[in-house]
Amino acid sequence: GLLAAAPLWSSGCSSGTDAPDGEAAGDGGKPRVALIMKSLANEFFATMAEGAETHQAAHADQYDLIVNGIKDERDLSRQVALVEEMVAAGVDAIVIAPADSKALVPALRRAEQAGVTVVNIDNRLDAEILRQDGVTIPFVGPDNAAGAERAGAYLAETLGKGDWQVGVLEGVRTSENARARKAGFEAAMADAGIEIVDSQSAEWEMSRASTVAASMLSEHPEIDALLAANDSMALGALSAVKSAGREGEVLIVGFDNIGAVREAIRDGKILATVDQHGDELAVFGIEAALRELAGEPAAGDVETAVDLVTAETIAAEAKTAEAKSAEAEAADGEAP
Amino acid sequence: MTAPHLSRSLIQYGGLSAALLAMVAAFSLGSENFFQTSTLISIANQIPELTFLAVGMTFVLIVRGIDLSVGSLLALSAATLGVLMARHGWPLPAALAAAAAVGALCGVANGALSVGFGIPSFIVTLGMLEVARGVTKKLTDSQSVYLGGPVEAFGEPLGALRVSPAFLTAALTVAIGQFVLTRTVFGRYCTAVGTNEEAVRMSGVRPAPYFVAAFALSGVMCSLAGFAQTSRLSTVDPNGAVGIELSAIAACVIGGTSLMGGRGSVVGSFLGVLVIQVMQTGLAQMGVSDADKQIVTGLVIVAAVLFDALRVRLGPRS
Amino acid sequence: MTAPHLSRSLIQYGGLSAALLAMVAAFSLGSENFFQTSTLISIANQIPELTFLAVGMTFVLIVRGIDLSVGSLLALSAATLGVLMARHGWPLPAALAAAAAVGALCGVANGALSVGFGIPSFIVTLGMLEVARGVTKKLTDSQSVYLGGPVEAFGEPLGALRVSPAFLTAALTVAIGQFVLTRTVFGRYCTAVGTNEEAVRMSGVRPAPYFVAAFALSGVMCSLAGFAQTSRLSTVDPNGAVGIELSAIAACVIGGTSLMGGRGSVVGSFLGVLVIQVMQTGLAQMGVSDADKQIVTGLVIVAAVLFDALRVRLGPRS
Amino acid sequence: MTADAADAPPLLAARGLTKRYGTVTVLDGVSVDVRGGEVHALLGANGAGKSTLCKILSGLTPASAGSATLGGAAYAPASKREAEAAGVEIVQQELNLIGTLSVAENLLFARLPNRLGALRVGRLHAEARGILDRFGLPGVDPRAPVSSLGVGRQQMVEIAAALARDCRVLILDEPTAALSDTEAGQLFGHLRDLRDRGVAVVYISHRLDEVKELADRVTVLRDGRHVVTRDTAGLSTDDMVALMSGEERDGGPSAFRSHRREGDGAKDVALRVRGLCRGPVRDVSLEVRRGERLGVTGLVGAGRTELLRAIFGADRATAGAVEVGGVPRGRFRHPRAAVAAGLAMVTEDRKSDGLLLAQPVSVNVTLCSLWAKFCQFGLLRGAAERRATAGLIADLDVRCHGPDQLAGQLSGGNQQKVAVGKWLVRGADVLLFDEPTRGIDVAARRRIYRLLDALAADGKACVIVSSDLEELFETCDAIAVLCDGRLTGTFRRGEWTREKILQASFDSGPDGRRSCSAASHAAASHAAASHAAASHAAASHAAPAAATSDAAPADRRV
Ligand SMILES: Nc1ncnc2c1ncn2[C@@H]1O[C@H](COP(=O)(O)OP(=O)(O)OP(=O)(O)O)[C@@H](O)[C@H]1O
Ligand SMILES: Nc1ncnc2c1ncn2[C@@H]1O[C@H](COP(=O)(O)OP(=O)(O)OP(=O)(O)O)[C@@H](O)[C@H]1O
Ligand SMILES: O[C@@H]1[C@H](O)[C@H](O)CO[C@H]1O
Ligand SMILES: [Mg+2]
Ligand SMILES: [Mg+2]
Repeated sequence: GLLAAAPLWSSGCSSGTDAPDGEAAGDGGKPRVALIMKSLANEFFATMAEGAETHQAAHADQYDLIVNGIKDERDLSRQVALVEEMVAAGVDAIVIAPADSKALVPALRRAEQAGVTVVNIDNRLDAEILRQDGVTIPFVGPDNAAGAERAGAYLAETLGKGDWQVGVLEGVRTSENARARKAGFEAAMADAGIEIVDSQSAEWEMSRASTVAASMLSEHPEIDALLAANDSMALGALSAVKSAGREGEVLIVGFDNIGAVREAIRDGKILATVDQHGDELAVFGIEAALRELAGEPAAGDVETAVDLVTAETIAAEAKTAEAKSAEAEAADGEAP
Repeated sequence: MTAPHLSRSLIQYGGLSAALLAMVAAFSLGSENFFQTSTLISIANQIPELTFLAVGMTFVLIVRGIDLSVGSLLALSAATLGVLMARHGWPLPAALAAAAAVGALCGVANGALSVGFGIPSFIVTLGMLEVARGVTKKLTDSQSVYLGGPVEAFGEPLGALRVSPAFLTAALTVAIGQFVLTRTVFGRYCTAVGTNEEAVRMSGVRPAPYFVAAFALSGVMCSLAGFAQTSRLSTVDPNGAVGIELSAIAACVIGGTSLMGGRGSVVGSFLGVLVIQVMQTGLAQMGVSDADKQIVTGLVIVAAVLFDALRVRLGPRS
Repeated sequence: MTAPHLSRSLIQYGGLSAALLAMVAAFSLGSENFFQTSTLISIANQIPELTFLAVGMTFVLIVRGIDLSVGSLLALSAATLGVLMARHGWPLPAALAAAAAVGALCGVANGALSVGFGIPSFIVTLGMLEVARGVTKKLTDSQSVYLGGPVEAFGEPLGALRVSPAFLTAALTVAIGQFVLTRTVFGRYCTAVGTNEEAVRMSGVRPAPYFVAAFALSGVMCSLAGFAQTSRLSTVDPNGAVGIELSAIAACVIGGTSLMGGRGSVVGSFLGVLVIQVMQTGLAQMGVSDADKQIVTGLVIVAAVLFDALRVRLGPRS
Repeated sequence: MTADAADAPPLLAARGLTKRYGTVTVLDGVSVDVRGGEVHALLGANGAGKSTLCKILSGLTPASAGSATLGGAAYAPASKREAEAAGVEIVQQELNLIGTLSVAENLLFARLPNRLGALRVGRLHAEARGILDRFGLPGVDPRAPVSSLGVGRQQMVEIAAALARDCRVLILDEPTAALSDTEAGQLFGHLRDLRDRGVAVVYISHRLDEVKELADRVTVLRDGRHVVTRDTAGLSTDDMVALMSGEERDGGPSAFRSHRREGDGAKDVALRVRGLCRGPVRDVSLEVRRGERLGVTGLVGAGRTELLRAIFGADRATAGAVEVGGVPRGRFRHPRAAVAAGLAMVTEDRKSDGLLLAQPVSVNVTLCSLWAKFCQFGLLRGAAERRATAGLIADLDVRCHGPDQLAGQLSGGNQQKVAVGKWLVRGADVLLFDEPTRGIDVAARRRIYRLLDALAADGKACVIVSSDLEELFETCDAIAVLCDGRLTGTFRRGEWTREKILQASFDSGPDGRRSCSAASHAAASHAAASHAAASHAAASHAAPAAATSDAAPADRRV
C-alpha cells in the first residue's frame, strides 16, 4: 500500500503460565511447545492463540507453551527467525502456520535436524520442496477448497438465477490454502455459471483488500459480489463497498468466522463466512505434537472441520444458547 | 539564503496546485469515471484523517522535531473512545473529550521527555509508537470494537455539497492552523525555535514550552483523526493506521515543510495531503496492476516535488 | 554544546554497551533459556541484514540525508539475484555482482536526484521505496522465488564458533565502515558536508559527490542485506523487509547518529542493531503477551537512549 | 562622563566572577564596577574572557563562582529574561538573529505586539519601521526575512533591537566589528545619548582608537584575570596594547607599517576582473598584480561581500569575466573552480559559511586542503594534520585547549584566526579576504598583517575587504571604494585621504557620477582626478594596482 511502513517489531503472545521452575528443556521435564502463527493483527490468529492457551491452562501439568506471531501475514523473514529462536530456546516441538509454503521448509528442516518435533497447521507446506529437502512434516488443517466451495455455493444460491459478475480477493499466492480457496471459489462459480471478472491477491490483509477491492469496483462497476479468501479481506472489501456508496448492493463472503465479521453478518453487511475453528486447529496441532513426543507413531495428516456461517446459523446458535441458559435458570428455580 | 518566505510559499502553492491539477487531468483521461462528483466526494471523505495528522505534524516538524507515534496515538484515542462508549456507555461528547485528553497527554509526554532529557524526538516518539499500540491492544483485547450509529454522523456526507462534518472540521483546522502559524506569537516562536533554538534562548525566550506544545497539538490532532476514522468505519480498529506517520510526514514535506525545522506551512501540508489522496483514489480507479500502481505512485510523489523544485530552488536539502 | 567527538562517542559506547548488558541480564533472568550459546548464535545469524542497512544509513544520515528506500532496495536486489539464478541460471557470483550493481545504481539515483534538483532526500527515497517495490513485484510476479542450496552457504553457521559467513562479513563491514568514516578523507568530508554544507562549498570542495556517494554506499549495503536475507530464507521474498527502514534509522539514532547530520558513528549504529535484535529475541523467548511485548519494546528503546542522555547531554535534539 | 557619575556608587558591580569549563578556568575571580552614565570599555586579547564576563552579566551563562550587585541589590540572573527584567541588555559578539523571521519580528522578538496572542501585524511593522529609521537603516524593509540582509546590516538590526529596548545597563560585545566608520559614528551618537541619560554602557572592541574616542573608563582583562581599571583620559592606545599583552611597551611605533613600498615585486597581473555584475554589484572592473594588496571599502551594504562572492564563484555572476594569472577563466561557476585556478576566499560570516563550529579546530584547519596536503591513498595523514594545526595555532596565537577543541567553543577572535588560517594552510596565488580581522585583537592583527606582507613578498596577490579604514591604510597598496555596488574610486598609497574615500563612499548613481565627472566641488574633483588617473594607469598597466569603473559612460547616457 501507499507509504505503508510496518510497525517495528514482531508481535506475539504467550501463555499466562510463567516459565517452569528451573527445569531446562528436553531433560525429562515437561515438554515445551512453541506455537508460531502469522499476523496477530488478524483476529483469526488471536482466536487461535486463545484456544491454545486455554488448552494449555487445562493441561498445565503436561506441557508449557510459548506463543509467537509476526507483524503481518507475510513477514517471512521474521517467521523464519522465530523458528530459529525457538530452536535456540530449546523447545521440544514447534507447531506452525507457515506464512509461505515454500520458504519455511529449510528452516523447519533444520529444526527437525536439531531434534525438534514439527507440526504444520492451517497452511500446508509445499509437498514438492518437502520431498526435495527429504523431510516429512504432518499437516493438521481443513480442506480449504471444500470450505471455499460451500461459501461460493451459498452466495450463488442467494443471488439466484441471472448472469452475475463477481470478483475474488485471493490470499498470499505462495500459500497452499490461498490457492485451494481460490480453486474452491472458482469451482462454485463455474457450477452456478457465474463469471469471475477479476481476481487479485490482497495478501490476507484488511488494508490491502480495501484498496484492491476499491479498484475492482471502479474498474468493474457491474460487480455484484466479492469473494474474499479470508475475513480480514472481507472487512477490507466491506469498507471499499461502503466508501463507493454501494453498501447492500454488493454481496460479500469471507473465510475464518472472526468476531467482527459475525457482527457484520448479523447486520446483513456481509453474507457469509466459513468457520475453520482456528482455536481447535492449534489445539489439534499441539495434541499431534504431544503424541509424537510421547513416542506414538506419527499419525500423519489430520483434517479438521469447516462449517458455513450465515445469518441463519448465527441466529440458530443464539437460540440454542438462550435455551441452554433458560434450562439452567429453570434448574436453579427448581433447586430450593 | 532563501528567498523571502511569503513569495516563496506563494510560488510554492502555485507549483503544487499546478501539479495537483495535472494529476486530476491525467486521471480524468486515464479512467472515464474519475472526474465525477462521486469520486471527488469520496476523496473529500477520505481526507480528514490524514489532514488532521498533517496539521499537527507540520508544527512538530517546524519546531525541528518529528512525531512517529501519530498512527498509534490515533488508534489509542480511538480505542479510548470506543471502550468508553461501548463498555461504559459514556455519551459521545464525554468520550470524545476523554480521547482528546489522552492524545494531548501522550503528546506532552513526547515533547517533555525529548526536551527534558535531550533525547531525539525520533526515539521518544518511536517508543511511544510501540507503547501506545500495546496499550491500545490491551484496552481492546486486540478485537475491533463495533460502534455503529452514534459515531457515524461525523463521517456521513450531508447537505447539497455532500461533504461530511469531518471534512468541514478538517478544512477549518487547516485554516486555523495556518493562521496560528503565521499570525500568532505562538506560531512565530515555533518557527523561531525550529530555525535557531540557541538564538531564541539568547533572546530571552524559553524554547521548551513551544517544543512541547507542538507535540501536544499533534497529539490532539491524532485524537481528531481517530474520531474521523472511527466514524468512517463505524468501528474502532486497534490495528488501524499502522505506518500512517510516513504518509503524514510525506504530506508535509511534499507541501514544502523542512525536516530540518523552521520552514513550513499548514496550507502546503494540506496540498500535500491532497496530492497523496488524489493519487491513491485515481490509481485505484485505473485498471493497472498493483506493481504498476506502486511505480506510478513513487514517480508522482517525486514529480510533484520536482515540479516545485524547478520553480523555486528550495534552501538546504533535508 | 557537545563534548569533543572522540571522548563523547567513547562515553557513548560505554553507555550503550552498559544498556545492552543490562538487557541481556534482564532477559537471562526472565527466561532460563536466553543466556545460551544457541540463543546468542541465533541472534548473531539474524543480525547481518539490519547491520548492513545500518552501516549504509549511518553515512546517509551523516551527510544530512535520509534513505527510506532501503527495504525496497533490499528486496529489489534480492529479486535480481533470485531471478538471474533461478530463471536464467546465472552462477551465484555473477548474479551477486549484478544485484550489487542494481543496489548501487538505485543509490546513485537517490543521491543525484536529491542533490541535482534540490529535492529533499526524504521525498526522493520515498519515491524510490514505491518504485523499487513495484519493479520487484514485476520481476517476481509477486511470487517468492525459492533458491535453496546454492545461496544457503552464506547464511549457514560454520566452524567451532557456529557463526555464518554473513555475520563475519557484517562484522567486517562495521570495522571497515568505522575506519572509512573516521580515518579517510572521504569520511571526513562526509561529516563536513553534514555539518555545514555551505562552509564546505566555500572551502572549494563540491559537497555533491560525497552526498551521492553516501547514498550509493547505502544502495550497495542493501544488496548485501538482500543476499544475507535470501541465504537465511533460501528464498527471495518480494514482499520482504517492508518497513525495515524505520528499524535501520532507529539503530543509527540509538547509536548516537544525529538526524540533523554531521554526527554519528558506525560502531554506535552496530550497538543500536544489537539492542534491537537482542530485545526482539529476548522478548520472543519470554512468556509475555503481544501487547506487553510492544510496551516493553517501546520502553526499552527510550531507556537505552536515556541511559546515554543522562551520561552525555547530546547536542541539538533531532 | 558627567561629573557626578565619577563619585556615584557603581550601578553594576561584579565581585570575583569565575567561569570554568570542565578543568579549564576561562574567567578567574574578576571584579568590575560599572557606573551609571559612563561608557566602560572592556579590553583584552582574544580569549581573555570578555565575552564570557558579559554572558554571565546578561544571564546567558551561569558563573562558576562570584557574585554581582545591580543598583545595590544582589544580582545573579539565571536567564536572559531575568537579566532583561533587571534592566540589563546585551548585543552579543555573534549574530543571534532568526533567519526565517522578518526583520520586524527579529527587532521586536521578545515582545511581539499582540492581542490575545494574535500578532498585531500593522503595529509590528510600524514600530519596526520607526526603529529602523531611528537607527540608520531607512533602506531596510521590515517585512524582508532578515537572512536576506548582508552581515553588516544584520549586525545593525541586532544593535537597533537592543537600543530600542530601554535599560539601565547596555552591553555591546564588538558591535562595530562589521561596521564601517560611518555606521560606527552613528552608533556612538546613540551611545552618548544613553550615557547622558544615565545608562551604564559596557563596550567591547578591539579598535582601540574608537575606545579612546568613546569610553570614559577601561577595564583590561588578561587570561581571564582582571588587570586594571582606569580612566581613558591620559591613556594612549599604546598603553592599552601594553596592558593587554602584559609586555612593557617597546618605544617603537606601535601601529603596523607595511615594509613594502610600491614598485618592488613582480609586475604581471594576478587577478583581472572585467565588468562583473551580480545582484547589487554592477559592472565592476579591477585588477591586482602579483605581490600587491588591494583594499576594498564602502558603506555597509555597498556590495563588497557580493563582489568577492561573485569573483569566487560563490554566486553566479550575471556578466563580466575573471582572469587569473593571465589565464582567462570566464566566470567561475563554483568555488571549487576558483580554488583550482589559484583563488582563495576568507568569508565574512565565519559562523554561517566559514567554519564547522561543531567540529574540532584541526578539522577546520585542514578543511580546504585535505586532498591536496593531508591525503595518502585516500587515507587521512593524521600526523601531518596535527602538525599543521599545531603550527597554525602557534603562528596566529590561537587561544584554545588544543586541536581537538570544537571550533564553536573558541572565542570569536580565535574562531576568526582559524577561518583565516585554513586558507593559509592551503595556500593560493590570489587571496580574497572579507573582513579578515573581524574581532581579532590588536596583537594578533599585527601578526596577520605581517602574514599579508609575507604573502605579498612571495608574489601573492590579496584583495582585502574591510570596514576598518585604518586597517586598509596600514596594509594595502591601493584602496578601491564601492558604493551601491559600483566602483566609485581607487586610490594609491600616499594618494588617499579619509575625505576622498568618504566622498567616494557616498558618491553614486547618475547624479553622483555627474557631480564626480563635472567636478562640482573640491572633494569630488579630487576623487575624480584620482579616479581618472587610476583608469589611465590601468590602461597603461603602469600602476601597481588599479581599478576602473566602465559604468561611467553608460550612466551618463541615462
Ligand atoms: N563552551 C566552551 N567550552 C570551553 N571553553 C570555552 C567555551 N566557551 C568559551 N571558552 C573559552 O573561554 C575563553 C574566553 O572566551 P571569550 O569569548 O570570553 O573570549 P573573548 O575575550 O570574548 O575573546 P574575543 O576577543 O576573541 O571575543 C576562550 O579561550 C574560549 O576558548
Ligand atoms: N543573498 C542576498 N539576497 C538578496 N540581497 C542580498 C543578498 N546578499 C546581500 N544582499 C544585499 O546586497 C547588498 C550588499 O550586501 P553585502 O553583504 O555585499 O554588503 P557589504 O558591502 O558586504 O556590507 P556588509 O557585508 O557590511 O553588509 C546589501 O544590501 C545586502 O542586503
Ligand atoms: O487460514 C489462515 C486464515 O485464513 C487467515 O485469515 C490468513 O492466513 C491463513 O493461512
Ligand atoms: Mg568575545
Ligand atoms: Mg560584507
